[in-house]
Amino acid sequence: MKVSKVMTAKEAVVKFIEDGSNLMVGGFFHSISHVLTHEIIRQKKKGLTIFAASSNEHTDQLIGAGCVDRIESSYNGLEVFGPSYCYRRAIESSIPHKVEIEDYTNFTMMARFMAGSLGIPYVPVNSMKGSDLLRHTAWKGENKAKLMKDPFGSGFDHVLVPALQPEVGYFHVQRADKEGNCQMWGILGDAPWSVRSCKKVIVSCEEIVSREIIGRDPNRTILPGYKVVAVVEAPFGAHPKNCQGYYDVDRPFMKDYIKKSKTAEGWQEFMDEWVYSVSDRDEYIQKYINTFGMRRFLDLKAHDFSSSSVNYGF
Amino acid sequence: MKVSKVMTAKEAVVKFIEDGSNLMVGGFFHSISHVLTHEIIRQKKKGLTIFAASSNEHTDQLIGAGCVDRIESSYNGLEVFGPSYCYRRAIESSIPHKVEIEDYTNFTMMARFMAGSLGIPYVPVNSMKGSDLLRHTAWKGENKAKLMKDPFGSGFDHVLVPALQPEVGYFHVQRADKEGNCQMWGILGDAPWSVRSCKKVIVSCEEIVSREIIGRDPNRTILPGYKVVAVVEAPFGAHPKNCQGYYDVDRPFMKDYIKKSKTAEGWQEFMDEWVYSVSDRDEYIQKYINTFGMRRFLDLKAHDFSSSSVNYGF
Amino acid sequence: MKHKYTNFTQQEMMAVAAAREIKDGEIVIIGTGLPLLAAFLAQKTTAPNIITLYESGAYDCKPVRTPSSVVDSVLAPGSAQTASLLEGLGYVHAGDIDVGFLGGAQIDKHGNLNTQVIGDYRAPKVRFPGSGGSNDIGVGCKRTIVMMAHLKQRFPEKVDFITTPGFFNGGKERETYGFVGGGPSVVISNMGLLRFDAETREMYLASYHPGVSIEQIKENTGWDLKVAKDVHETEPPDPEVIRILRDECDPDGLYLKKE
Amino acid sequence: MKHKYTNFTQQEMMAVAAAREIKDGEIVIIGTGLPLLAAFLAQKTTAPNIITLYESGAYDCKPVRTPSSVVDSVLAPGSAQTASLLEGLGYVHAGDIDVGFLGGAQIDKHGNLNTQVIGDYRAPKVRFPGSGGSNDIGVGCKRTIVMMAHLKQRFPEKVDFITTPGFFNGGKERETYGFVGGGPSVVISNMGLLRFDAETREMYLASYHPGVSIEQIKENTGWDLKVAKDVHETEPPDPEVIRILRDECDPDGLYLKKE
Repeated sequence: MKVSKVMTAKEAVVKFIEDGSNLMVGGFFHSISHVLTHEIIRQKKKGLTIFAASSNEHTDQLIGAGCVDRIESSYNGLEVFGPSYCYRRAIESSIPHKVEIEDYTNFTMMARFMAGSLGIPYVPVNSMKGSDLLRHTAWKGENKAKLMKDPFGSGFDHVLVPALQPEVGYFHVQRADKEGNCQMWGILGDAPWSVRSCKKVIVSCEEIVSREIIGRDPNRTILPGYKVVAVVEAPFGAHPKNCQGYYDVDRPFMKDYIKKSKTAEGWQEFMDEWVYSVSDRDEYIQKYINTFGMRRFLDLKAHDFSSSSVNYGF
Repeated sequence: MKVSKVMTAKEAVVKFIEDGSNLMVGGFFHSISHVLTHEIIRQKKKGLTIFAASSNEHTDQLIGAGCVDRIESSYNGLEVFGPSYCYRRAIESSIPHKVEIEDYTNFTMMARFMAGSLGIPYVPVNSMKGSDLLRHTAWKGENKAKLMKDPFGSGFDHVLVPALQPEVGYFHVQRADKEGNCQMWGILGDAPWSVRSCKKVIVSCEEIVSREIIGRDPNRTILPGYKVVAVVEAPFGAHPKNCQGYYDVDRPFMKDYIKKSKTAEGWQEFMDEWVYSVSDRDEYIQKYINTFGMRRFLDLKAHDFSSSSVNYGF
Repeated sequence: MKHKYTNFTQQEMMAVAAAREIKDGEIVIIGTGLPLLAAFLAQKTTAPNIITLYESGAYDCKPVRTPSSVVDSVLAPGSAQTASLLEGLGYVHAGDIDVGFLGGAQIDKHGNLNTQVIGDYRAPKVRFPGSGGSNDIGVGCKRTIVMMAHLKQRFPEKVDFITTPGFFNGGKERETYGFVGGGPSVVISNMGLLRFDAETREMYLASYHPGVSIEQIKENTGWDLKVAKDVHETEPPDPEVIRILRDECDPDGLYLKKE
Repeated sequence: MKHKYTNFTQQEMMAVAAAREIKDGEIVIIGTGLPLLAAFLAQKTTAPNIITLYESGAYDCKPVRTPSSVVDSVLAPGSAQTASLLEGLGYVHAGDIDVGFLGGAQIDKHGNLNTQVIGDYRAPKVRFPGSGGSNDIGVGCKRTIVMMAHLKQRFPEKVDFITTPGFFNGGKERETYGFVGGGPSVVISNMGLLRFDAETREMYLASYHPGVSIEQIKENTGWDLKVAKDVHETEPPDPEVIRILRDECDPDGLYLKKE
């Protein structure tokens, strides 16, 4: 039997996320690993450089908690819910401290992740060309992106963006086995390329399933186990965001976060309540039920829209 | 309702494959559209330039029939079954006429297809570096591949290979709807990138299903309908190769092809019997049953290894 | 009953105007908010055969409720393909998508958009979320439709930061870049419809929405806005269209504010 | 019963020798034929925790019968991931795969492989299938294991065409290219085991298989083959290993020829 990589969120973060790490934070608005994000915050990690196509409240919380020095991404906000206030405070007013951001676009970030996953050193694209995204850089200087004439003679320039291979990354999926084979379905977002690009991956999942369940539908595996160093079982681990087939977005909870995070004090209150005062995800769920009632908790649960079966036989 | 793209193989080939086309021939040893290949041969298409990662008996037959002038690929052979004899005769002895080949590797071909699919003009890779694949070229000359110093300062050179966007391509899948949304599972091979790179795609499938069936499991869609110009329903359309969940490789049939194709005369005999003397796939199947018996035909059918269902609900 | 749907809002006028810009059969990449409602409205009225794409990779979606996000779980079941962000914007970058919707903090005279900063990039007064897929859509879609609130500070002569190029400094400048996408074809504000001169690529007023004057629009624009010779009132929405917009496209009032 | 498994063939010796080269826990990309049997044998004997990858994108496979191809449908069900050719070789190109198997029409003194042509590239005497994934595996895997029939014309001093680089002209030349993969670690022929000198990167004879003489091997090699000081007979396979190879790895005789 291959070795089990199953551990708690606490163990995984202690073991694999160091201060100053280059950290890929997975999730594109949905299926975000809040279980791991909160653990990183509780463990007071410092000096992280974050890589993400687009970042939401989880990155906002990491910034607010002082864990982050630098971000390479294309978007930091909460989409329809509103802006990322901690991110704005950090950039506009250095609260809790200055955060630098290296701005790309969603497609160029994905192209960089894909390139890193496949050992392709850089990618020529048309995005960013002519824009101030190409003209300005935070700390990468000449290595943010380069304009180069098409060597195949189209006559046009392209923007070369460098591949990304972050030291470690984390994300949330519906299910994984104990060797780390990860399956995801429904909306995929930045997966699979963002996670494949990482040298090591920590995965949190709704359920740990047997290797046999994985093998029943291997096209759904978005990350092969060899990259995974830790598997954390965390039902409800993406709350307040949605996880297809498990639960929907918790809109009132998100609105509460946006409202409170408008001020540093309000944000601290929210974090004290939902992050610092609980020691793990189980306590978080219990607290949720105690605060909002069992009915609201159960109402988050996904209804049935089952896929049909296909035959893998031969 | 969106317009139906359903037509016969005959109609699809008449309408969309012109003499002299740049043609992507899909399938990586398995799930190959023999139904469309045979129709192209019967319609005596000429001067095709073929693009494929790896090519098998279908390309061999297109070459033998004189349809092909040029090939960009990495491999032409029948794997364990043996060599592609028509391909060898064309290159070694100009039978039926000279065929040029521009040699790449499997990964570089896939990288080129991926790039074409995404509007990326070229891709830097490490494959081919230092090899004679980089030194020699058939007709592309300087535009086959270029060696370039890493502009991001690694100190190493990379090989730049140009993106591929073939005018038209064809492949075989398990199921599609009449708008051309294509689903495939099990072994994927060169899909999805080879087909996504094409400007127009002809798809043959085991079954045409409703749009609702597609929507029941949309992660299985490997090609969105907007690229598809023709949907050809052709059960058994990949025979003698395997199609996951439908039928297995017909090994005796493959061995017979290899044996007969050793000589131009033997090859012609095989083609007369299985391609030229039948007018479509239905006749081919009937002929197969008449020749080998119903038992052998039914024995090809896949056994059950059904996937489990996942919940797409919210 | 009917008069209930004659009191359309500025927001509703924008959604209706945007829906009119979509031609039947087109593939449209949409985000949340008004663009989503515009696409839904087009589907239910003049353009039943459009295909909707979301940058999350969901293609030809059939959501059973109004999606609240480009990754709303409702987008996957029933879609013709649910792929990933790489495909969602990859199809755009390859030049396959007809129409994209854009917005931003600022738009200038030549249609350049800013979703980055107000003030100095390195020490901004206000920091916005960033491009996301905006730049990719702006360079890749055959044409884009921009939707903006019409305020002087949001329509400056030059944006503080070009996140997403429109026509740069105008004229043929955009063409020198070799983009597969053609740039913005229209700006739909809460006050009027603005288009771009075919030669100079300068934005001009094509029509003013009902209840808004040309003077008001000029006052709320950061440069001397030119006005089309045939400038006219934007055709007001048919009450039946407003009914569909409110009751079928956004029945839960997710995006449309009540008067 | 036991003596039934003492009459191993050259082919079986090769499979056994290859299995010995795989370390437990490694990720191995394999093709069909002997490499496949070698990996299966290793899994069933000394390296139960290896992970098999096929270039078709099937990863950690549990085939219920011996696969006859890298796209045999038997590879998908039970695998931990069935992705595509881009991933199958992409994982290799990224440097993630420990071991790859290679073969070819020719191999030379410095481990360069030819799967392209005999004779002139533009007008070849014999045209072979081409690289397929060979070049990708040769530049990407941490190390490669080459399996070849030992004939003089297949072991020339210089190959007619370098499809897949070994050590080029030897010495440190390979290192100048910055490949993630280290090159061939061993050549397993039907006559012996050959390795590469750590300095000169020239192939030398490390061991000769039972029943084969050093002289025979030198005669069948196209240059003056050097011989290790500690050259010795390749350890013959244990009959139990041959039993597993025949009866468990290839019960239908798909690859192993009967004596």
